[in-house]
Amino acid sequence: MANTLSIIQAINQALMNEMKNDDTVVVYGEDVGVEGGVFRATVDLQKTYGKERAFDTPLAESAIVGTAVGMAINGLKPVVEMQFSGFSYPAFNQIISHVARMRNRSRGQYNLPMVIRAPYGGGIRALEHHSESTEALYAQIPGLKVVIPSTPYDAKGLLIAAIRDPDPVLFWEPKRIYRAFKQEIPEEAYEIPLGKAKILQEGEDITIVTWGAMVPDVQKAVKMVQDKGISTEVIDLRTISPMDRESFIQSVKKTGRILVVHEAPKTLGVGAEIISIVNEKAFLHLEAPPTRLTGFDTTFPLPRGEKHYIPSPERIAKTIEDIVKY
Amino acid sequence: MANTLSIIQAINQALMNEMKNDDTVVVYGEDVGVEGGVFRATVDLQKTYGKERAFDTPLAESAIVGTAVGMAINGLKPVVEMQFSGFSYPAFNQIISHVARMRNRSRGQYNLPMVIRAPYGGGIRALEHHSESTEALYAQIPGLKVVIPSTPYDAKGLLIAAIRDPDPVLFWEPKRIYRAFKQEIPEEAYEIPLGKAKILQEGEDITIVTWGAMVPDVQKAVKMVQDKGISTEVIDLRTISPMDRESFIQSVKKTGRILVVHEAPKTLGVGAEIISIVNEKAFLHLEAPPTRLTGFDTTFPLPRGEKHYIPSPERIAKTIEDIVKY
Amino acid sequence: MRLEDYNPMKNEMYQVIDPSGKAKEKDHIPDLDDEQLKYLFRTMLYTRTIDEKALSYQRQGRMLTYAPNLGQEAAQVGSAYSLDKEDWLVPAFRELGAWLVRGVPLKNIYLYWYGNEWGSHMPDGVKVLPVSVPIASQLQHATGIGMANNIKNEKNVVLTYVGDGGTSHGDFHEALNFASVFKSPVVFIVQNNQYAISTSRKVQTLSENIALKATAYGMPGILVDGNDIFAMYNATKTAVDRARKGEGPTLIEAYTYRLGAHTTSDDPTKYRDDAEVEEWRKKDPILRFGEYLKENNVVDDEWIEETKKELGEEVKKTFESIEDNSDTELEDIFKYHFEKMPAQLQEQLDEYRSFLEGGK
Amino acid sequence: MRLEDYNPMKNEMYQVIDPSGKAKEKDHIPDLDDEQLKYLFRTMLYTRTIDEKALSYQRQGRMLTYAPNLGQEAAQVGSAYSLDKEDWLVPAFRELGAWLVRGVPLKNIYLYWYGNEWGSHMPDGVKVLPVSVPIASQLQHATGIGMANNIKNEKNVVLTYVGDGGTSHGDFHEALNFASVFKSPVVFIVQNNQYAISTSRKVQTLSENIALKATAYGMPGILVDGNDIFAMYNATKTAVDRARKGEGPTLIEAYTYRLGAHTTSDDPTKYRDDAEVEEWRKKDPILRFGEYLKENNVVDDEWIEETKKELGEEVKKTFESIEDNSDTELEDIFKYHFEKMPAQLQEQLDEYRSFLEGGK
Ligand SMILES: Cc1ncc(C[n+]2csc(CCOP(=O)(O)OP(=O)(O)O)c2C)c(N)n1
Ligand SMILES: Cc1ncc(C[n+]2csc(CCOP(=O)(O)OP(=O)(O)O)c2C)c(N)n1
Ligand SMILES: [Mg+2]
Ligand SMILES: [Mg+2]
Repeated sequence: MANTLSIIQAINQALMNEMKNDDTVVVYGEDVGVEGGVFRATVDLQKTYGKERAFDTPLAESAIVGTAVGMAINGLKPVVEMQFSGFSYPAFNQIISHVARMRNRSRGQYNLPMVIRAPYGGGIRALEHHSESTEALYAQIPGLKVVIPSTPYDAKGLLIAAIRDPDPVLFWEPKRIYRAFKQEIPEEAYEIPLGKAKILQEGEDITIVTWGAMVPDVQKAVKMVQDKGISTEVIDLRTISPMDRESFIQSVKKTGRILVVHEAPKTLGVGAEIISIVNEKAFLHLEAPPTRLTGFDTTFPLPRGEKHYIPSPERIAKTIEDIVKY
Repeated sequence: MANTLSIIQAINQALMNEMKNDDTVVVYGEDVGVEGGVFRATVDLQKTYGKERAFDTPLAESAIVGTAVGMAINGLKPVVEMQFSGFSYPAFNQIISHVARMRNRSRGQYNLPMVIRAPYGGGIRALEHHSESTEALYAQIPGLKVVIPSTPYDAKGLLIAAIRDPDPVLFWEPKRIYRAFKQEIPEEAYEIPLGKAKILQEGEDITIVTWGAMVPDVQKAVKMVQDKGISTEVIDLRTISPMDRESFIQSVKKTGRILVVHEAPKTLGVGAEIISIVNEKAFLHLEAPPTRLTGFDTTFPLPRGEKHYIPSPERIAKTIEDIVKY
Repeated sequence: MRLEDYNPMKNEMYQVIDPSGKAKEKDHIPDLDDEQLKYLFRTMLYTRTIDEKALSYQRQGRMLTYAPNLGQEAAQVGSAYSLDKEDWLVPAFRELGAWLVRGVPLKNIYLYWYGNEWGSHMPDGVKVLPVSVPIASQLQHATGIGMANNIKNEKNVVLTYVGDGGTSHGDFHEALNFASVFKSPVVFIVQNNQYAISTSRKVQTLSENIALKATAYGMPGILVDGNDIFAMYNATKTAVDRARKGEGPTLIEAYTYRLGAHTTSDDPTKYRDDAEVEEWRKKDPILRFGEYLKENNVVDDEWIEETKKELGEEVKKTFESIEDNSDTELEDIFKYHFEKMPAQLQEQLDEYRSFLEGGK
Repeated sequence: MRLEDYNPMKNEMYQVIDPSGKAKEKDHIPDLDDEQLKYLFRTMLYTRTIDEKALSYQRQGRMLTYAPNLGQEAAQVGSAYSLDKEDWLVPAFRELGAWLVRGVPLKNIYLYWYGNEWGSHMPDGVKVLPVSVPIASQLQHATGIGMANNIKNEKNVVLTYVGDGGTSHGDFHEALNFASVFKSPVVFIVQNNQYAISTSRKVQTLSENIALKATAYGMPGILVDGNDIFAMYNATKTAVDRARKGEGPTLIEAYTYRLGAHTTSDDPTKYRDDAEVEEWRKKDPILRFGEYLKENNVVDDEWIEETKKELGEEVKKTFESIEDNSDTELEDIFKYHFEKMPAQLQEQLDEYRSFLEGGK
């Protein structure tokens, strides 16, 4: 039976599948229950699995995450939602001080099989705090996994893997492409292993590393430069932390050039880490400066300014050309 | 008159000076008033300037920072303390959502001349959450300045500059060397400009960038390798954000080699940003891979393990040699 | 009026005119002249018009996300009217009525919702903070502004708003506690409109009402009929006076209802019954105040019609003035992060400009 | 006993034996046999011994920072004793008495304060969470553990602790609110020991007592003499029974005093008068319970002396067993961040090992 879904639908299906497969999976957060989430990621969960396992909470992110820590300690697998990644900060203390540390603190006695989901990123003409890309904030915290899908297929498989993972996973969803396209995917549960990047396209001249909503933009750019004879290797990182370093190290050893494209600000973005790793592991192979094309080091602008912020396919294409010409 | 002070005393004197010079400076936080701070940074402020301008608060970091936002909007210059940087996280939402953004949000109408001080870093055999180095968390947030002194002279001058700065400054104090050594410094107020690194030592073979409590360790290491004929240029970054890029770009153009030493974890630490900038700005000058020597990507261990965590002078020396031999 | 005559622990609610517009407590009718009453009513009609037009522009694809305040006009207009010129307003994001009373130009308001930061830059002398999106976080700014007043020995006070949902947040607790401990001259208004997006007030807390939460901070609290403009005005004025006299903060729960959607992205039929909405429509604060004013010969239907027409035109004109003329200047994205733009930012701006201009 | 007989809104405090050790409410003496009473008293003496020895080791430079619980023995031992085997304990960081009652070996406790993470790894079946340093954050874990019980239909309950300082934190508010809304079977004990480091309880909040804060959550609250082990036991037991029956959470304020320093890095003479401390020394919970037990012929001075001696030796032995034998294994620093060590971490460990071994 055809099961052709958008990213948001794939996420919903992943939750449905896992709630069915595993009694200990519970889903909660603000507006997650009755309404099924402001983006409809959790729609029908309450109807199908009851108020005990899919429910609305008072408006308090710290408590949403903090109680999930308690639940995970006590044998459940909570999958909680932050309504937007920009509202995960009230929970920051719980995340950095407890979610990331309980296993180490207790020397392995308490692991936390929990998932924190949130829509992230810009481009939907939203209010302040609804557009940010702050994967780097979380990817730098020891003890957390950070995952970002870019297709319906990956969204479902990665989310299921995240729920089954014995360690806490931040699952950041690229809201700009929630409904951008559909894909036929299996109806039943399947896993895509965390910590493995995906080579979307093999190429010879330059390596591009990207993730989330930038993936389709990079793919457009790659098509543009292809016409000019540039052969590009494109890597979708998929797991931001811990990172699949081999994927781009090997690639750079082949191409000698690397561009990281992300929506988050440049300074201390994930691009900086990738470039540093490339320096450490493939220095002698470099034929041009490893480069970042990213959002600006500014607050994400309100809608009348947002077109400037996210690197466009044209800018990506131009940057690829510049690097290849170097 | 001789005024020979440790870092913690210099900080206290800076606060004393500025409270005297400027009525609008107020200092508060947990245990800041009556007791004068758990490290004694604010000792005698309340006695000298009264309970209205130096006072204890209820135990709530979000409110400490959040009320400081209000005070700064309403014409004061609050200098608030987070008892340890590891307890700044409950205030994270206020910091990222408001402190960093009020000027931009209001298109310049409300600037926030406020300082958030906190002791940071490990090596004092402390409990969990009392040893972390998370300057990278804050340095990546657009709209914040992050400053770290390494000497009494700098501590005083930078803190005064931070208090006088029209923008919000996070002033992270290297607690490991709070009392490690004294220095003769002017008794009256003076400023050291934010955003300017300091070249501690000029050299030819390799550039080392570091800050905070790592500075004396790097200096020890540099002495060790000097005996082996290695000439080192040492840069104390002092302001982590916005960074004095020229300081190390120029230096690397001369030496062709760079090592960043920091206590914070490696992944997405400030070292990654420095290396990426060097790649962008001095790629053709590089003679060896830009390198990081840092804390591990782990939670800072409790005291019985901490000796392993912070890069020792011996490890630094060894790493310098390796890079120079490359 | 005296706050202590209405005990939230007994669930007592302060009301001056009943839903039909009749004065319930005659001696509580505030001492306002006809011009003032008309101003209040006009402002309520103004907010209603702004809401309705915004919704219709939005449907036409000419407006972005917009948070209507339909139904909460009395709670906002009545409370904000109690302030003096020098007082501060610290809003959440749904305080249209309060913004207008405090002198925020409609142009700013629409510009903000239209997606331009300049909407938050207030004219000189308008002491109104920008919208604070992170729920409840603004309460701490209000407390801090008041603390600064105490330190500077200034007598102005701070009025701040939060929703029923916001009362569950840690920042609510901390802000009220600090305000109480430091006797900060703040009036906290909880607009309990029964919903936080789709989440019912009943899910937020088991306390019988929100006003009684003041007890936890040793602070007076009062439950007020939020659809009754006189009750809102009187209670807030009393609290404002207290604050100004140095007696500290007050918590006011405005018991009201969000007649519209949470924002234009929300579909309330997903989570609440029409019947419930219909019940509350009968308690529409504009109807109620209108009845009262007509009964007392302050306004008549003709005045109302004319005022609505006039307001409609003004709103249309203002919206159109920004509609094709409000793209963000590129430089503005970079310019307001620090007093002096750091080299990195300047470089990013230059690089991007050069890209726009077609290459290096 | 019934919680509702003691109204925190009227500042009523529950007490069973008075400071001289006399039973004040005879019919409230709990039904415990002599062995149980001796166990309780022995445990209090145990905590006192552990504290005193730790302080003396610390002065000798053999121990790191240590947070004594001197003066709070009844508040902890009495409350924790009300739990059943399967119940959970979620401590802050000063819960020595509760740890011992719940079966945490002294070795773990000292190992933790001595700076080794293995101290937080509890023996099988000891359902006690590790120390939570960030103030008040642990309350949310307690609420979540209880919520999980409800979902899994398990009947065990959760006892959690926080200090007077912690009640000012946002996490306190959110944890109590969630617990109430979701009827989580949690008993929240605020050990009001009058100080948060140097900050007086009076600076934390203007509410007359802390127990009444329960009202804000529609939850029962009770103010208890925290130096009265029977009052603590009874009140907690009543709250625990309520929770187990599915009636939801309770807030208990244990009114007590920190007789010692905040931690060994703290000098309390900087912020409080000796006279105040002296007053409270007279209310020492160990003296009080000792008097009661002697009066009722459960123990005599000889028993006390012998017990103290025995405990002193045990403590000494345990401390010495870890003293030279508790350095962290290098691999342990890396091994417990994830179930499977990621490549980066393995590489960092290998590199460092190779450095230690003197080169690549
Ligand atoms: C900290 C935070 N979490 C979540 C959101 C998303 N959000 C926006 S409005 C809203 C509901 C607010 O409800 P309430 O406080 O009752 O105010 P109302 O919308 O009814 O005026 C939510 C959850 C937010 N803005 N901030
Ligand atoms: C979030 C947070 N802020 C600050 C601290 C530093 N600190 C440790 S104990 C303490 C005081 C706690 O007081 P209280 O809650 O009354 O507990 P008590 O120490 O009296 O047992 C403070 C401020 C901390 N551990 N966590
Ligand atoms: Mg609401
Ligand atoms: Mg205390």
